[in-house]
Formats: sequence, C-alpha cells, structure tokens
Amino acid sequence: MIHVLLIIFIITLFYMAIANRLMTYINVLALQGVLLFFVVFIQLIEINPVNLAFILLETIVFKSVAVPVFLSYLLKRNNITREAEPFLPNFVSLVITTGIVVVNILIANAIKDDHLDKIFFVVALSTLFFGLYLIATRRKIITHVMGYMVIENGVFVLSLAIGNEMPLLVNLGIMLDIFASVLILGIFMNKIGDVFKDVDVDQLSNLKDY
Amino acid sequence: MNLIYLFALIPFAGLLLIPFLRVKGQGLLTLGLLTINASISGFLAIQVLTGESINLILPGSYVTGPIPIRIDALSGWFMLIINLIFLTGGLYGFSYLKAYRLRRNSISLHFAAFLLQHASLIAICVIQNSFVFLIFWEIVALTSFLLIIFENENPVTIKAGINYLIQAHFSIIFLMIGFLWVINKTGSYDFQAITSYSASLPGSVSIVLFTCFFIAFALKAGFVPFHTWLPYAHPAAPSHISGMMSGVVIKIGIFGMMRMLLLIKTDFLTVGYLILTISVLTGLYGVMLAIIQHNLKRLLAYHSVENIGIIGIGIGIGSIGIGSGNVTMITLGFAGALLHTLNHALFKSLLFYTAGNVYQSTHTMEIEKLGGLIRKMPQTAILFLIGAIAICGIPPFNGFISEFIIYTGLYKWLSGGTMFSLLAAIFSTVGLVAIGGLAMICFTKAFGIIFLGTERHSLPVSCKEVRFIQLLPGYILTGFIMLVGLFPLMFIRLLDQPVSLYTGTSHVFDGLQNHAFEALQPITIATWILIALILFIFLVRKYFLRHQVVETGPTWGCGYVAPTFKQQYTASSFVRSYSKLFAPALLVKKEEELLEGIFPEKVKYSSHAYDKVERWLIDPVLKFNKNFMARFVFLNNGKLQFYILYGIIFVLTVLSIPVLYRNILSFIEILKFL
Amino acid sequence: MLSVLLIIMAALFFTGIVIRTKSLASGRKGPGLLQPIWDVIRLFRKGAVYSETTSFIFQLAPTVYFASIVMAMLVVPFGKSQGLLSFNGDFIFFAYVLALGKFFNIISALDTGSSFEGMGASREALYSMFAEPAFFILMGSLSLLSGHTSFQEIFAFLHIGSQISYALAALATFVLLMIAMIESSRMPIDDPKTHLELTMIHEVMILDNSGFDLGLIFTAGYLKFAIYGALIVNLFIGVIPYQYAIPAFFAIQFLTAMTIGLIESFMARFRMSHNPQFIVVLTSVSLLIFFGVLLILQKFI
Amino acid sequence: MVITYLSGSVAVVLTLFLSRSKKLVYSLLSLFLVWQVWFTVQACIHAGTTDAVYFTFDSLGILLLITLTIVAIPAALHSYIYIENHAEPPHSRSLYLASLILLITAIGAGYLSNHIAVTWIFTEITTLSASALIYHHRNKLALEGTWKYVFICAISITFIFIGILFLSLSLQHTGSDDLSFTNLLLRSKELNPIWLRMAFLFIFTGFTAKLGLVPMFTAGIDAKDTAPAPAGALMASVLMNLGFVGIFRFYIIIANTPLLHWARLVVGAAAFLSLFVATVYMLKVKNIKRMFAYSGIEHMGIVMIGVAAGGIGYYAAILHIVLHAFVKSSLFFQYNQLYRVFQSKSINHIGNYFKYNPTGAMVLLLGFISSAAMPPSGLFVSEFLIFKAMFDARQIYLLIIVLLLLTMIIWAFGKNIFKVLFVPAEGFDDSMVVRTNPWESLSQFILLALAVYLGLNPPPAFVDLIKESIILLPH
Repeated sequence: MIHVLLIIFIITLFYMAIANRLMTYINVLALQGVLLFFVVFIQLIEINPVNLAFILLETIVFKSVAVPVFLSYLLKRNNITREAEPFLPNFVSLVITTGIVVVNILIANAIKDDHLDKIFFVVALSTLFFGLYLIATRRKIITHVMGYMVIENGVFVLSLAIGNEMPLLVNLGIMLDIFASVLILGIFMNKIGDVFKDVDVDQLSNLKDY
Repeated sequence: MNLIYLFALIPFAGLLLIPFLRVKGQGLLTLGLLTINASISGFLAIQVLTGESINLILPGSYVTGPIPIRIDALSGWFMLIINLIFLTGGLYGFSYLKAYRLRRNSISLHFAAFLLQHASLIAICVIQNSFVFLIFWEIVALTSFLLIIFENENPVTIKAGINYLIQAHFSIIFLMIGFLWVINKTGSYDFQAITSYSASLPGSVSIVLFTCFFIAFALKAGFVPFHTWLPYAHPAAPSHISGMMSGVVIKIGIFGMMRMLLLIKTDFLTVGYLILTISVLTGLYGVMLAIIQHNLKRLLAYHSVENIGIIGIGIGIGSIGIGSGNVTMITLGFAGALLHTLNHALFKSLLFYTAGNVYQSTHTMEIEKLGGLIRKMPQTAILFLIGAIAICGIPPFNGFISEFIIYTGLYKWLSGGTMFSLLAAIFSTVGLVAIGGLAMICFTKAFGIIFLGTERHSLPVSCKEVRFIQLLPGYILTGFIMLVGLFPLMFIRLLDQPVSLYTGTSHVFDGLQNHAFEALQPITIATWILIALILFIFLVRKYFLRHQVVETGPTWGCGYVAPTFKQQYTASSFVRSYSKLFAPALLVKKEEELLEGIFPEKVKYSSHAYDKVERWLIDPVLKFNKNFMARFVFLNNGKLQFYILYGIIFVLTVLSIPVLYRNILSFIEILKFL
Repeated sequence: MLSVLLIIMAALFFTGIVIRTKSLASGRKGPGLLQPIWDVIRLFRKGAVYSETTSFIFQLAPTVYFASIVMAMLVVPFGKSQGLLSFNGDFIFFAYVLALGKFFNIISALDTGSSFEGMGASREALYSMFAEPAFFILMGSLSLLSGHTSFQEIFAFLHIGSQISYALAALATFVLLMIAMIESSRMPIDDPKTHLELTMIHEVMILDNSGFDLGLIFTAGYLKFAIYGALIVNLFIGVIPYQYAIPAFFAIQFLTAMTIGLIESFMARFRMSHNPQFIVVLTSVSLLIFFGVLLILQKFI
Repeated sequence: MVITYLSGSVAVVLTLFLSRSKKLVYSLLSLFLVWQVWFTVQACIHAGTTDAVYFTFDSLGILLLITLTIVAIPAALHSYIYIENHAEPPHSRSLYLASLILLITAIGAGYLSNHIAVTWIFTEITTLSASALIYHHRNKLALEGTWKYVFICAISITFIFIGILFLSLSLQHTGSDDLSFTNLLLRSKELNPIWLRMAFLFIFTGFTAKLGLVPMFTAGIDAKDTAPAPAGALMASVLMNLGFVGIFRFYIIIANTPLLHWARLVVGAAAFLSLFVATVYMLKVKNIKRMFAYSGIEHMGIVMIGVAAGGIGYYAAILHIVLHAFVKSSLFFQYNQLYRVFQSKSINHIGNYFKYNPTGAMVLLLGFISSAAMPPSGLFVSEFLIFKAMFDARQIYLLIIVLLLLTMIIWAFGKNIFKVLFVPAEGFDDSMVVRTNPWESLSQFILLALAVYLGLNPPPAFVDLIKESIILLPH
C-alpha cells in the first residue's frame, strides 16, 4: 500500500514537471500533503499516538491545507500571472525528471543496506533533486517557494524511512518545515509582493559582482 | 642581553610617542632614538669586528621557539653600514621633510616606519631563527613601503609602492619555501639546521635549495631580472628614503646572500659561476639602461642595479674561490664585495641626497629641463661631482678601491686554471671594464647636463642652494668617501674578521700571508701623489696667470653670431650615438614630428625609456593572469538559481567522481585485457 | 725614474716628428722638430679668455687632465727598471687614472654649453668606453702569459720566442698603437689637421680653452703619445741591458711617430658612424691575442 | 546553566522587542552583555562538564565562546553608535537589538551543543535572527539580500537535515539512536561508510552556507553587504565560526573512520575552490564591504585547507579562525566610520581617508596588514603553520599555487585599501565631512592588538585550549 502511495507521489512529480499553471502546482502540493498523510499513517502506526497525531495533523493541516491556501492567496494578492514560465520546455523537464528518478533508482540499487526500504530512499532523493531542479528552471520567485515545498516533502519522506527508530527526527523535520516555510512565505507575503510588482527573478539580481 | 631588550624597546617607545608630538618634536625624537639604537648596535658591531663574537639565545614564545642571536663579523659590518646610512639619512630627512611640515599625519607615520625599519634591519642581521627572520624580513618590506609612499596623494607613488610590496612578498614566498624545506626535514627553526641539513645533501639538491634563497635575496637586492621594482620605487620615494633604500635595504639582500654562503654547504663552484654570470649581466644591463633615463632618480636607481652587479661579481669570485680552495680569491672577492657594499652605500646615498636638493630647489627630476645649476647651487654640485667620480670607480675616491680589489681578484683568477675558468675570468673582466666605461658616459651626462652649461628650461626664481643643515649629511658622506679613498687600509683591517669567516683561517691580513692587498699601500701613495700633483699644477697655473690678463667672453660659437641656450647639447643628444649603437638591447619609445616645408611648423620630439625585461617577463604574465581571472566573474551573477545550482553540482560531482573513477579504472582494465 | 726621463725626452720630439713626417709626405719642408714645444711655451706665457657660461670646473679640468697623464706616466716601466710606482695591477690604475682625466675633459667641454664641444664630449666618452676593454684584455692576456700582474714584471717576463708570440707582439703593437690614436683622437679616428670646428672629437672639446690651460692640454697630448710609445717599446725590449735598450727605445718611438705621420698623411678619416665598429675590432683583436696566449699555454684541450 | 542562560537571554530579547524607551533598551543591552560575560566565565569554570544533556563545555566551545564574547561587546558598542547616528525609529531599534542579541545567544549555544541536531537547530535560529538584521535597512537591496540569504540558508539547512537523516541511517544498524558527537565518536568504527559518506557530504555542503565556503558561499556575501556593519561584523566572524564548529565536530568523527582520506579530498577541494573564487572577486570588486566579505571567504578557504592538510594544520586552523574573527570584525566596525565620512561604499568614491580620520585610517592599514597575513599580525603565524602542514603533507605544488593566489589577493586588497587610505577620490568635496571621534577606533585597535599578541606570543592557557580541542583528531 505504502509503495502504491509513494509511486503516486512520484507520478505527481512528473505531472508537476509538465504543468504550466501555478495553480496546478499548488494543487499538486496539496495532493502530496494528502499522500504523505496516508503514508505517515501506515508507516508510523506503532509510534506513540500523541506524536503520531501531531505528525498527522501537521501533514494534513499544514502541508495540504495551509500552505496551498496561502500560496493561492499570494497569487491573487500580487496578481501574479498564471503561467509558470519555465526556462526549459516541458518535454525536456519531463525527460530530466525521469532521468533523476532513474539515477536515484540506480543509486539505491547500488547501496547494500537491508535496514532501509529502498523505495523511500528513491522517492525522497528524486523529490529533493526535482525540487532543486524546479527552483533552478522556473522564472517566477513564487515557484522557488513551491520548489522548496517540494524539497520539504522529499525530506519528510526520507525522515519517514527511519521514523520508526527515531521519531525525534521526524519532528525535527516538521519543525524545519514549518519554520522555514513560515519564514520564507512570511517575507514573501510581506515584502516582495509589494516592493517588486512584476515578480520576476531578474528583479532580484542586483546584488552581484560583475 | 639588557642592551638587546633596550634596543627592542626603543622603537616601540617611538611608536607610542611620535603621534602625540609636533612635527619638529617628532623629527628630533626620531633622531634621538635612532642615535641611541645606532650607538647600541654600533657598539656591538665594533666589538664583533674586533674579534669576539656574541652568541645568546632569547627564550622566545611557543610559536617561535628559542631565538638564537648570533652577532658575527658579517653582521657587524652590515650593522655599521646600516647605522651610518640611517644616521645621515635621518639627518637629511629631518631637514628634507621641513618642506612638508603641514602634512603632520604623513610625517608621523613616516618617522614611525623609519624607526621600525632601522630596528628590524639590525634584527635581520643578528637573528638566526628562520621564523623570526621571516617576520622581520616582511616588516622591513612593509616599512619601506610606508616610507616610499610618503607623497601619498599621488597615485603613481602608490602604484610604485604596491609594485614594490608585491615583489618583496615574492621574495618572502621563496624564503618561506626554502625555510619550510629545511624545517620540514630537520624540524628546527635554527639557522644551524640549514648548515647541517645542506651538508647532508648531494650537491645538486643543495644547489636547488640555495637557488631558492638566492632568488629570494636577488629580488630584494635587485639582480636582473628581479630588478623591475627599483626604477619605480626610487623616484617615487622621498630622496633620503631612496638613498637609504639603495644604500641599505637592497644591501640586506646581499647580506642574506653572503649569510647563506656561510650557512649552506653546497657546490660553491657552480654557485659561484651562477652568481658571477647573473652579476655581470646585472651590472651591464643596469648601466645600459641607466644611460638612457631622463629622470635623475630613475637613472640612479638603475645605477644601484649596476652596483649590485659589481658586488655580485665580487661574491661570485669569492665563492668560486671557496669552490676551488683558492684563499686569495676568497679574500679578494669577498673583501671587494663587502667594501663595495659600503662604498655604494656611501656614494649612492650621497647622490640621492644631492638629487633631493636639486628636486627641492627646482621641483623637477627631468634631466632635460635642468642645466647650469652649478652657479645656483655650487655646494650641491661639488657633492654630486664627487659622488659621480666615486661611482665611476675613478681614483682618488672610494669606488676605485673596491673595484680595484675586485679586479685584482679577477686577475688572480686569470693567472691559471682551466680554459673555461680563464674564459669566464676574461669575460667578467671585460664586463667590469665595460660597466666602468658606460658608467662614465652616464655620469658625465648626468653631471654635465644638470649642473653645467646654461639653463635648458626656465627654472623657478626660488632656485637656490639649500640650507647647510641639509648639505651636512652630504659632507659627512663625502668625508667617508675621501676616507675610504685615501686610507683604504684602515677599512681593509676592519674587513679582516668578516672575510676570515669565509677563508676559515683567522686574521687573513696579518702579515698578508696571501699577497692580496700588498698593492693597496702603493695605491694609497699614488692617490696622494695624484692629489698633490693636481694642487701643485693648479698653483703653478695660478702663478703663471697672476700677471696675465684673464677676461671673459661668450662661448666661441664657431662664427655663429646668435647662439641660444637651445643649441646646447641635451641629455638625449649626448647619448644619441650610444643609444643608436645599443638599440637592440634598449627599448626607447620615440614620438617625433619631422620638420617639413620651407617655413616649418612647431614640431616636437619625445622619447621614453622602457625596460625590456619588464616588457617580456612581467607584463605578459600580469596580462594573462588578469584575463584568466576575469573569465570566472560570472560565478556570482546574482541569480538565486545559479547559487542553488552550485550546491547541486558540488554534491553530484563529489558523489559521481568515485563512480566515474571506478568505471574509468575498469575501462582501462578492459583496454589492458585487449 | 729612468722611464719617466725617457718618456719626457721622447715627448719633446714625438709630435714634432709626426708633423715633420706629414709635411715631408706632402712635399713641404715643415717646421722644426721642437716647434710644438715652442708653441706650448708661448701658450704658457699667454693670458686666458673664459666663456661666461663656464664655471670653475672649466678652469680646473685641464689641470686634472694633465695631472692624470703625468700619474699614468709614473707607472710606466722601462725594461729592467720599474716606473716610479710599480705594484700588482698598476695597469688598472693606469687606465683608471687616465679615465679621471677624460672625465674632467668631458665635463669641461659640457661646461661651455657649446653644441660643438658637447658633440666632441659625447664622442670622447663613447670611444674611450669602447677602447678600454681592448686594453684590459691585452694586459690580461699578457699577465696570463707572464704570470704577473704589474707592468714591469709583465714586460720583463714576456718571452718573445715562438712564432705565435711574434704574431702576438705584432697584434699587441697594433692594438696599443690604435688605442693611442683613439686616446689622442688622431687619424683614422679623427683628423686634427682640419680646421678646428670640423675635427670631431678631441680638438673640438678644447675650443674654448686658451693660454695656460691649452698649453697643459697640448703637453698632455704629447706625453700621451710618448707613454703609449713607451708601452710599445716595452713589448719588445724585455730585460736587455740599457746600452741596447735606450737606443732601441728612441728608435721604436721614432718609428711609431713616423708610422702615425704616414698614416695621417695617406689615410682618410673614417666616417664617424664607422668609428665604433673599428674600435670594437680592437677588442676582438685583443681577444685573438688572448686565445693566442691560451694556445701558447696549451690551454686548448 | 545553559538553560538559564538561554531563558535569560530569551527574556531579554522579548522585553527588548516590546520595549520602546531608549534608556530601557540600552540598559537591557548592557544587561545582556553582563549576562553573556557571566555565562562565559561560568563556562570556563565548568570546563569539561556536560550540561542539560545536549551541551558540553569542551575546549573548542569555550575558546570560540570567549571569542564570541570578546567580539560581541564592541559589536554592541558600535551598534549603539550606529543607531544613534542614524536616529533609528524606536521599533526598528528594538527589533535590531533584539535580533542582535538573539543571534549572539544562538551562536553561543550552537558552539557548545554536543548534539548535531541541536547545533542544527541553533543554526536555524541564527538564520532567523540574521535575516532580521539583514533586512534592517528596509530597502530593495536589503530585501533582495534577505531573500537570498534566507532561501540559501533554508536550502542548506535542509541539506544538513538530510545529512542528519543519513547519519542516523548509518547509525541504524549499531542499534543506538543517540546522535551526540561523543556517541558517534564512540561508534565511529561501526558506522556504515556509505551513509556516513552521504551524511558528511550533505552536512558539509549545508554548513558551507554559514562558513562561507564553496559551494554555498554566495548568500553570505550579499548578507554581509546589506546588513548594518556591526551585524555584518558578527556574521563575518563568529557566525562563520559556527559553521566551522558544525563541520569540524563532524570532521573529528569522520577522521576516526577509514573515510578520512576521502573527507580530506572533499574539504581540500572545496577550500581550494573558495580560495580561488575569493581571488577572482578580490581582483574584481569595487564595493569595500563586499571586499571584506570575500577576504573572509579567502580566510575560510585557508582554514579548511589547514584542516585538510592535517598535522599541525589542525592547530593552525583553530588559531586562524579565532584570530580572523578579531581582525575581520574590527575591519567591519571601522567600515561604519568610513561610511560616515564618504557616504558611499564604492571604492571609486572613497579616497584619502588618512586625511579625514587618521586613527581610523590606521585601523584600516593595520587591518589590511593583518588580513593579508603579513607579519607582525598573528594570522601570519597561523598561515605559516598551515603552509608548513601542507609542506608536511607533500602538497608542495598546491602550496605554491596557494601562495600565488594569496599574493594576488594581497595585491588586489592592497590596491584598493591604499586607494581608500591615500589617493583622493575625484569629485568628493570635503566641506561637510563629519569629524569622527578617534576613541571610536579604540576597540578595533584592541582587537587587532589581541590578534597580534595571541599569534606571536600565545599564553599557555590559549595553546592548551587549542590543543585540547584537536586532541580527538588522529595525528
């Protein structure tokens, strides 16, 4: 069951790679939150209930509701155009994403460690690198935020892989998640929208040395 | 011991006090402290030169380890030179800087650096701990930099200063590598480790080690091709600093070289030939470029290069002597080198001081613009003349004595040996002779154009002789020049100890068991006779002329009725035939417009001398480096995506490299299999 | 001491002989042998005119020049007998003391601020610079051959025996003679015969000198000739006893003078731009001498 | 005790954040300084003990804590001067001071924590407080700087977290789940090398953002450029040290595993690249503040080269990082007075500072000499030792390249600094130049003198501290 969920998770990445609309990204993020909710539920069922409840709450409330809502609010508030405006055509990014996944599978295959459920590893790393890729290849600043969210999800998955042994780390991950997201989104909603009207990355490249 | 602590304390006292004094006070304080320090070190130096050597070990700190202080005769000799030049330089600077009394900050910085430099130069002479040596070496570089950039509003000055600073830093790099090598092998900072280690090395390797140090010291001393900082630093610096720079600071390079010759046990024959070759080239190149300079201080700077070459020839002869076990050559070579070090310090600083006088009363260093100064500033003229004659190595002054000793060394070398050594000897002789002849062209030009004839350019009305206090250092130096020229044996006796460090036999000169200096006695007599003769003939001349009519008229223009000052020979025209002959070796950029038509327009002609070594060795490297570095500025381009990309790239590379490496290995295996 | 006397005596006649040879060669009778001396004496009795641009340098220079020549004369030996001063490396002193004279000559020429004299000065400086290496290599090779480093010993121990050494002696004579010509700027380097402004080196430097100073300069010139003549003599006489040596001295001096006279009457002056090459030729010739010496000592392996 | 300290400072921060009255604010600031000093003293007294499970007063921590305190006091002083000169509105003043104190506290706690996760948490907090400081000017550039800093730091923190996850993976099969350094060191032999490798890689990459090393050095430059100079001083000195602590503590563990050689290569490569990048930009930049920042990159490169070289290099690295903290912070402190005179940070508009403020000019001069590692500055000692370590590690060619790069840096740095000090800037009218009080520079002189003293004649206690902090490394 978990595997099915995780595979769906990967598929969401592919979808994100070819999506054009920012709104789609947000929906995908929400969907990922929901997926994670179930994964957590199945994976961490035997850790102490309070902690489990906390984690579940975080996934469902924060990841799949609060952040998406907030992002869409930002879209409206700064009336950002709906297009994602990638540097590369979707086809290429799809290929690259596939490449990322394949490479990760190979790496996971290369690693000899029976303690680890490989699929967690694959999903986590693919998500991480896909998120970085997303940040690197989209033109809008807000897509950076979304990319970061994707990375967070990836890290979350990775933390789940060892969640049974060290729930502490899962909590830390959540803390990071909330902390960083709040910080970034906070800055974003407060300032960037106001100061830079047309929120394009090139607006934010004045601090440089040439 | 206490003396040494006192010595170390004094400059810091100066540093603390100077900023709070008024300009005059600063000068007096500096002079006072300088005198104290000079007398302390001079006292020690005299002690070691009269035979006993001072060894003591300061505790040092955790990083430095124990600091051995060994004052031997070599240190003593250089300490005396340093003190002499610093005292006169300080005196001259004191009066020279009066013209700048409004710039109090610069002056206090200047004086502080001055004190510090003196202390650290002395320290370099005595300290034998490689780490501490490095520290003082760099302090000297820094302080001389601060001293050079006294006229610091001028970007050119700053540029010259930084040029010097960087080249000095290169010398540190080479020193550091050499020292690190020894430390790495022996684990000791003490200089004696160098001796023990190099003794254990095969000759070829120890030559590499020596070359490391040689380059470091050559950068400081300004051997070709490491001389390029001199012609910029000297004109930029105030005159007393230029004088001290070429009098002392570049000599510290010579000191290092001779110290290393004492410390490193290596194949002295090869080293000797190396040094000799470079020195001859240095001497010739220096003077050849000196002739075509139009800026007096640049000219003098190139002459420092030349004289370093002459000193180097002496050192080369000496170490060849060590290599071939020829005591006479050792004695003559090193004695000549050491004496010429003193002599050059004397007349070169004298020349720079007089140049300073000229600068302060005419506000220019362009030889072409000067002329007829001898009537406006006769004393300066006479001092300059004496310096010029001395630097050309012409009797009856000191330059002749040291060059004569070096010549004698060469001819002793020439008296036998293999074909190769004989050829080397004869060509070094030719080199030395040519250097002398060229130097004469150069200084007849310098003196003749600057001080003689009539003004080639309207001089400021204020142009007059400087105050006596400013001439005094010049007179003191002249006194010493005379002293060395007329009583050479006195100084040769002082050289007994230092030279015997190299020969190994103590008291080489007592009874002169090698007939190295027997010629000096008659030379002295001859010099006396010469002077007496000149005086005598001059008196006779007076006697004959006393009844005759002596009238003055215009210079005989060969029938031309309206001669103007413009028709005089200029510096460029004086050396024109020379520069045409030597054109391949020189690099003179000319801009000229030719006369045309029956009623020609106003035309102009200008020529700038540039240094071929710099053009070929320095500039391309800098250019390449600049372009190469400029290729990477895209890195920090302000785009967030790139910044993150760097992270990804780094991680992926580090992850993938081992994999690739393994694959490549296996691939190679396959190839091998095939 | 002896050498000094002989040189002075030779100097009395030397220039006279040169002039007489030239005039005979050009089919004239010519002045008496001692005429130059009379000229000098006349000059000594004259007053002087100084250019107002000149300074005391100008007045001091001839004295120093003359003194330097005299000093040079003192170290020249004669056969067995040393010069007044004789020590190891005295030929270095010889060359450098002459340089002192030149130095003052040059700056005194520059002192007048006349373009002609400046020209002469610049050439004087350049040519003497070129001439010196030849002299030093020559002395170096001779000292290597004889194993000594003072004039007297070098000449005394110079064994003229084998053919090579004859060749060497001939070459050495040539070099010394030419150096003498350059030093006193005669033909073919420079032509003293022409009208003063057109002589390009030495004579033009002394345009403004007059009276006693001019006399000194002339005398110095005569002495210079005799000195180089004496050196040439020394090349040959070795240590033969005086009764042969002294006649030989005068004979060779006479020959030298005549040679100079003949050269001056039958050769044209080089173009100025060709002079440096010619002078550098001397250096190469003296290098030849050096290699000859190496040959004699079997240093060629 | 740490808990007390943390709670105390947090209390101060909160009250500061809320309080608006000038007197109260500054009294709170000075109160915190006292608090900080007290804590430092306590730390020295209880050296070697573990406190509140997650904190240990080990010698490295204490050494850097003392450095922090020494730098913090002049930082507070200069912040005061800065605020008074800019006549800040009360709320921004309180925000600034609150986040300053928070930064200092977080850094201090980060030094002392013996658990990698805890270090990580405090690193996050520094990001938070630092971003508040960077955004202090509230203009476009400040915003951009903040945004970049926050984003890069967020990414790097994530990297560190991933690293921690991998670390736990590598620890998994040993049966223990304690990520404290001591435990890791204890089990260093049993750790799974593959995961350990990944862990080190990610943690290293993550901490480079704080340490200012290739690859993540970029954001730090902008941050130090846009933040107010006193805060910039902290970021350029002690905050970098926090990154160093993070990497170094983990390096100690990996040094006791067979991976040491590989780790050396990674660190060495990153360090060398940083040195290179620093050279490139030192030759390029005209913004004096950024120039200081890049010189920081250079020094971190040298430090990590020392770590990679090993042997005496470890000692030299610690020495270097301490001395560098003093020198660089003093330069940043001086920057404020410079800016007050010229109202510009571009070197083209600055010149002849020596004329307008000789005392400050002396600070710049000595600061340059120190940061160029010329004697008599203490940095020369550490660099010399690092070169020695490289020589011992048979890296002579690398050493020569490094020396050449350093020479270029000195050239570039010197060119600009002496332009600033002496050559008059064209078109600058000095009619309305404010007279700066020479005593402002006193603290900077003290810091520089301290660098010289500790370098050339280190007191035994200091030497022992450094030696103890590297005692766990294999020699």
